[in-house]
Amino acid sequence: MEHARVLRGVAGVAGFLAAAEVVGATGLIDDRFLPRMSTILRGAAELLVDQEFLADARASLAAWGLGLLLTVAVSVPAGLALGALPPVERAVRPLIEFLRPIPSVAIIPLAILIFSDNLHLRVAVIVYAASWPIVINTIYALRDVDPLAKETLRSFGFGPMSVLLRVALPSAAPFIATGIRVAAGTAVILVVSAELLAGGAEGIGIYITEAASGNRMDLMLGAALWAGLFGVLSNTALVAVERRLFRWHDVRTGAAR
Amino acid sequence: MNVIRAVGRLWLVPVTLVVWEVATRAAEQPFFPPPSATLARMGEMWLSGPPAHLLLTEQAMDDFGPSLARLFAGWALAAVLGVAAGIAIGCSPRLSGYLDPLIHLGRAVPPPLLVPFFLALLKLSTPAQLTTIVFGIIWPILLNTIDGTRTVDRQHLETARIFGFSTAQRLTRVIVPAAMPKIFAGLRLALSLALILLIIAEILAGSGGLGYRLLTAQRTYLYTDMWGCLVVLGLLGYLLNSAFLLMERRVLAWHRNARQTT
Amino acid sequence: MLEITDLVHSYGSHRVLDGVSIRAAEGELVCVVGPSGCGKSTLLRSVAGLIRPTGGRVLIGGQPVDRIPDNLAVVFQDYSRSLYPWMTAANNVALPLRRRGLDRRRRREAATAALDQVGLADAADKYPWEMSGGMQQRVSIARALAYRPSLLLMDEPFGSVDAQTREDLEDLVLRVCAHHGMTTLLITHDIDESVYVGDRVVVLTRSPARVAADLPVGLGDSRDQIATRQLDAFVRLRAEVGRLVRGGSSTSTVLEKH
Amino acid sequence: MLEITDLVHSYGSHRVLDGVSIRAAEGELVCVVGPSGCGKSTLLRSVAGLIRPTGGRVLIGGQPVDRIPDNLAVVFQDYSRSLYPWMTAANNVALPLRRRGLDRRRRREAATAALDQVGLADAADKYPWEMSGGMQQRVSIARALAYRPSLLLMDEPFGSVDAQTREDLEDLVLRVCAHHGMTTLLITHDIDESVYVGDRVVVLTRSPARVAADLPVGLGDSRDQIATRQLDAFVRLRAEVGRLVRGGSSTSTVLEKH
Amino acid sequence: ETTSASSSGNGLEKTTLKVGTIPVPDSAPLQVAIERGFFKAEGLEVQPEVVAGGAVATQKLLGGSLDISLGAYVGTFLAQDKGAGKFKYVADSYGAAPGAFVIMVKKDSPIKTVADLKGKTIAVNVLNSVSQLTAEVQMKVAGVTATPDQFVEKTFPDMPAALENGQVDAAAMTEPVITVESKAGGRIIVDEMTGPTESLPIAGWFTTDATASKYPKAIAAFQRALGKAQALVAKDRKIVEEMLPKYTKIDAATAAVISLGSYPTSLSETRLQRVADLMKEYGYIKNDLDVKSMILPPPAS
Ligand SMILES: Nc1ncnc2c1ncn2[C@@H]1O[C@H](COP(=O)(O)OP(=O)(O)OP(=O)(O)O)[C@@H](O)[C@H]1O
Ligand SMILES: Nc1ncnc2c1ncn2[C@@H]1O[C@H](COP(=O)(O)OP(=O)(O)OP(=O)(O)O)[C@@H](O)[C@H]1O
Ligand SMILES: [Mg+2]
Ligand SMILES: [Mg+2]
Repeated sequence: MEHARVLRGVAGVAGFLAAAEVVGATGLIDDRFLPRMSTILRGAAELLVDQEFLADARASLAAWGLGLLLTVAVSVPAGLALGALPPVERAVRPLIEFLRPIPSVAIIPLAILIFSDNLHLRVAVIVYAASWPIVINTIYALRDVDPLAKETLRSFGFGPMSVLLRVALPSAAPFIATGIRVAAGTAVILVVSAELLAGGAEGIGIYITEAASGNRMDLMLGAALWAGLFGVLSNTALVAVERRLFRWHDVRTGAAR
Repeated sequence: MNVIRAVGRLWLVPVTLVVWEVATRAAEQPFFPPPSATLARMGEMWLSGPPAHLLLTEQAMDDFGPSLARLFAGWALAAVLGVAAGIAIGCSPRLSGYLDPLIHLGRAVPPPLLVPFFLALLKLSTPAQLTTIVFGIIWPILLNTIDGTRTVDRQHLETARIFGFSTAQRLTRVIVPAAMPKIFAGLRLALSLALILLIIAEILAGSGGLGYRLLTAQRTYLYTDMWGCLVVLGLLGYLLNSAFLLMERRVLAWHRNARQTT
Repeated sequence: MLEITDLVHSYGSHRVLDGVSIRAAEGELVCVVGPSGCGKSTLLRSVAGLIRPTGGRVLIGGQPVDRIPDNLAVVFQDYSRSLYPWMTAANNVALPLRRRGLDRRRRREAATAALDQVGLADAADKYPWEMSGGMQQRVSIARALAYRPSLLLMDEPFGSVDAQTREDLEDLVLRVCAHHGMTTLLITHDIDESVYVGDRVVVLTRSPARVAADLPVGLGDSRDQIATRQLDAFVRLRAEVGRLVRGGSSTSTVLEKH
Repeated sequence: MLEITDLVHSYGSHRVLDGVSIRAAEGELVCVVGPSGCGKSTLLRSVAGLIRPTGGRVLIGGQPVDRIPDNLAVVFQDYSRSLYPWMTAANNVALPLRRRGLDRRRRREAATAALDQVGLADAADKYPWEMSGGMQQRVSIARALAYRPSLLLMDEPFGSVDAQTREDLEDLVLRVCAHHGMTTLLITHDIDESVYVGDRVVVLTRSPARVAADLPVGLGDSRDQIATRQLDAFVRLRAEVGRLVRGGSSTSTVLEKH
Repeated sequence: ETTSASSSGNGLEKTTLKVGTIPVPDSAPLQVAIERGFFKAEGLEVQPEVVAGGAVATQKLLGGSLDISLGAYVGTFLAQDKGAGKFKYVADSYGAAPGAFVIMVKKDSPIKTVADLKGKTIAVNVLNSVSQLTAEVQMKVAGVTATPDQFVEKTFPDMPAALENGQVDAAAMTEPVITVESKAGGRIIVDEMTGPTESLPIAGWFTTDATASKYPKAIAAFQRALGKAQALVAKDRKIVEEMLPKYTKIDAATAAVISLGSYPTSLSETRLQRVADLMKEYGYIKNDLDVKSMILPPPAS
């Protein structure tokens, strides 16, 4: 079962790469602007032995990990508070909805003025922009908690806090986890974008800026491909964690097929 | 009564504005103009037009008209594609096996890096911008829809199977309604993201619109103009979200009532 | 019509059904009784094709069950989770009738009629979460009956209603099943009920379940809540089933399978 | 201990309780019977403080119920939704005991003992979704009993178990309630059961619910499944309650409230 | 990170400088100075950091995450004029030279002369930058007036594709993209740096007024070290060619053939004043800019 999944995944990716290569080979797209898939893959492979790129990737990875941790630490409690206290949610909603659509291209110049450390800057940008999927999913998940499950604990005399932590949070956890997975993917993008826009000493985005200076599309796209692959890996890891933690959820739903 | 409720809902806005005004006046940082200056500049830029155009200036029409059209088109497209693909993937473990890695590959690639290639691919700027928006915002819709579809109560599905519902029935009567609350969470996330992607697309495709204005403001160090753009973005976000919530209240009325605690 | 042969099922290493064989002729109503947790619901889910049993065979109309059989209706034990909360009672009942090729108006009529039969004429436009437990249970009974399946599976369908309603529903099921010739498998905990509604009563043993006894009821086709229950044969059979459920061995003619 | 006075409740414009008054002395076990959908669960939720009734008063130990009373345990009708799927049976039972200030080991002991009492000694480490309906119901009974509340509310607690288990559970509840002096309100559809376990039986009318009759049982404190059920007084009372539930009027000494 | 002066023995207020660079030929002298240890000799450690552009550089200087940065004069003058901050140039870096800044069109473009650019869309790498300013100048020389909305922003690597797809009609390019586009048959319409813009200063090293007055000795040390490298580079193009592949992704073969700008060795007020005057003339800035106040000349060595 697990084996079949991996095989299918590999088949899917291979199919995509092959299709892209074929489209490239037909000359439909000028390969000066969009290099052939094989060229990109060669670029990506070159990067694997490029010490400079590896250092850059490590730096981005560190920022990503720290940023995501902090995002979860901030946004899950925030989402719980907003979901559990509708009046508070209504009061801060204008502010939240005002802030959500402000793009990182506008946030980053702000953040540059506030954070003089490049790591802090990237972490701050991640926390700002990757929190939303977790906050929103938490609010929606809390609304979906079975009222009887909450009433049961209340009837035993547990206070709102206990009900929140012992019933609402576990019930909501699977959907919050989906929010975290969305955020993890967003965070990859944010790290790279922050590096592209704000610069810095190390990072995949920096590497891409340098590759752009030499007009090396293959390296730029190769680096982007690694960012994407990193997204796949982090997602796989998170799914594995979810599978372990939320078996109870899967067996009661259609997910366990 | 309505007034009281509105005050209760919006009190944080004036408070924030006042704090911001005081703080920016004290800091005297050119990058952080006081909100009063920003608002004045916004009025000048967009709201000093003829009354016949609701005071909107020509510039406002130029800045907002095409942008809003792109925004809605992009969001609607992403909603349709994301929900349809999400349901298909959520229903079929086999399909999800094939596509999962590709999805997560795709969503971790920064859209700004891809815009030039969309442009190269699609030649025309509007389809390229729409593609950028769709590509950037589809992920929360897709992932939430997959989650919602996969986690329909097992007994709901079994009941559908027992009574031999057709595939279409199973989708429209069981799976979609059950997944709807989660899909709506995704759509709501995507709505604000669409504004962000709109800005990115306009900056990178470089022709007109709010994003282009934001870029020029940044390039010419016109910070009040830049803040004006941000405020407009925020206001748009708030308005769009409010409209969205109104729609959600209608569609998900059953959910709210079924899940209310006493 | 329904042939269950040597059915075996284990959840992991935990054996639940240990060679259960039950037969039901066309139009027959077979009651299954047995201790809590012995495997009755598992049996029913195997017949419905919802789980693939570890061993043994289920034939419906001579066909092995490898997917969900056609023309089947099930009343689940956990009735509240089998109603769709986004639909009113009438829509919940009407939905499966699309398969019957009825137009909207006819579906609505059939649904209203079925709800009326279970005493919920007033509740047609209520949502499941606006109804009491017993009302929800009756909606799912109405849904199954309105569908007019050829095989009807019911898992403790009358557990949440009062005595009076229960009797009415028993008679309703008897009437509808007889009238449309439905083959019915009814799981119940109520021994009186099993004897009253069943053409046969199958008693399962404590887990892992085997068939302890398969008793023909033989009370004739027309039954009456008061007269039938006072028959000597009824009282004797009831006592017999009671003893069997409590784990004693059978004293009457029993078609022991194992 | 428990005083329900003129309780009125409407869902929107739909009146469900129409002036219900019930009193239970300390340690008394009051059974409530009534037709499906008449408002029994609504009554119970009002007593538990889970809904704010439209009118009337509920006093517990002289205190008005304006929030959830202390030392309360409830067995909900929809038991399967009230168990936490992410916890094993033992943990579900142990969870409320945190409020009793027991340490982890003691909680675990108490939970295991309570599960043993309901016949689930083997199932302590099973998750709710690995259990049959009746087993889940017994877990939620075990949870309520282990908590040792001073007020115990049960909404059809024995609906999903077989006859034998049901009798065992009835005796268990009688024993535990008597031993710890719990005041108990038990909603049931089984008229035999209401007379067998109750110190008093309150019969509610069809919706909107009023008290049709409030009958003292007077069968003494020690009851026996076989002996008690054969008593003349038992048989008479059972018939009386049966008639009242069916909508007839009372013939014996009834404390009519309305 | 700010080690006290006493430890270095040179009396520097700060021994570690964070310096913003852009991976373009402009910053070659800095890389040379680092590689040859000129900074170390002054007791300075220079940590280079990539910045995406001049706007980000001003932000980072103001926010304190950089001490010195490479910045194009046009952008910095604009920032100073708009009141975004007060800046000081401490060294010149790069100036125009023939063939380094050109406007190109694709092979089969109908555009033949600068005058044909009237009303056409022109890509520049940053709006309101030196590229755009000089394009406007060249158009005026050719007798046509440029309008702000005919310029769009594209990164250099995107320009060939934008030309090919017709999103822009012309593009103001630098190396190595000029070489790339030439290979594809692209035509150079005009060298942006001729006539009024001949050998126009392009970019220099700058800091904020605050930093300049806080760390005068450290800045002076930086100026001395960089000056040495600048002098070397100005004399010998080979040094740049060797350096380029080390800090950019321009390979050695390309580096050998691309057109480079000049590496001026002095920070001349009069030269910079040309930039400010052009900006005023073309409406980039409203006021006369006091260029002198924006210069911190290197100590005479
Ligand atoms: N999903 C499952 N995973 C593991 N064990 C299960 C599962 N479902 C049921 N069981 C076990 O199988 C046995 C039989 O369960 P089943 O639901 O068939 O009993 P039942 O006869 O319907 O009982 P009841 O009358 O209480 O509903 C029980 O011991 C239960 O613990
Ligand atoms: N949330 C609700 N909203 C609207 N009406 C409701 C709601 N809950 C219950 N009702 C209505 O109130 C009436 C009484 O419901 P209640 O659950 O109290 O009945 P009950 O006596 O417990 O019935 P049963 O024996 O079937 O469980 C029913 O007619 C039901 O439709
Ligand atoms: Mg069962
Ligand atoms: Mg009820």
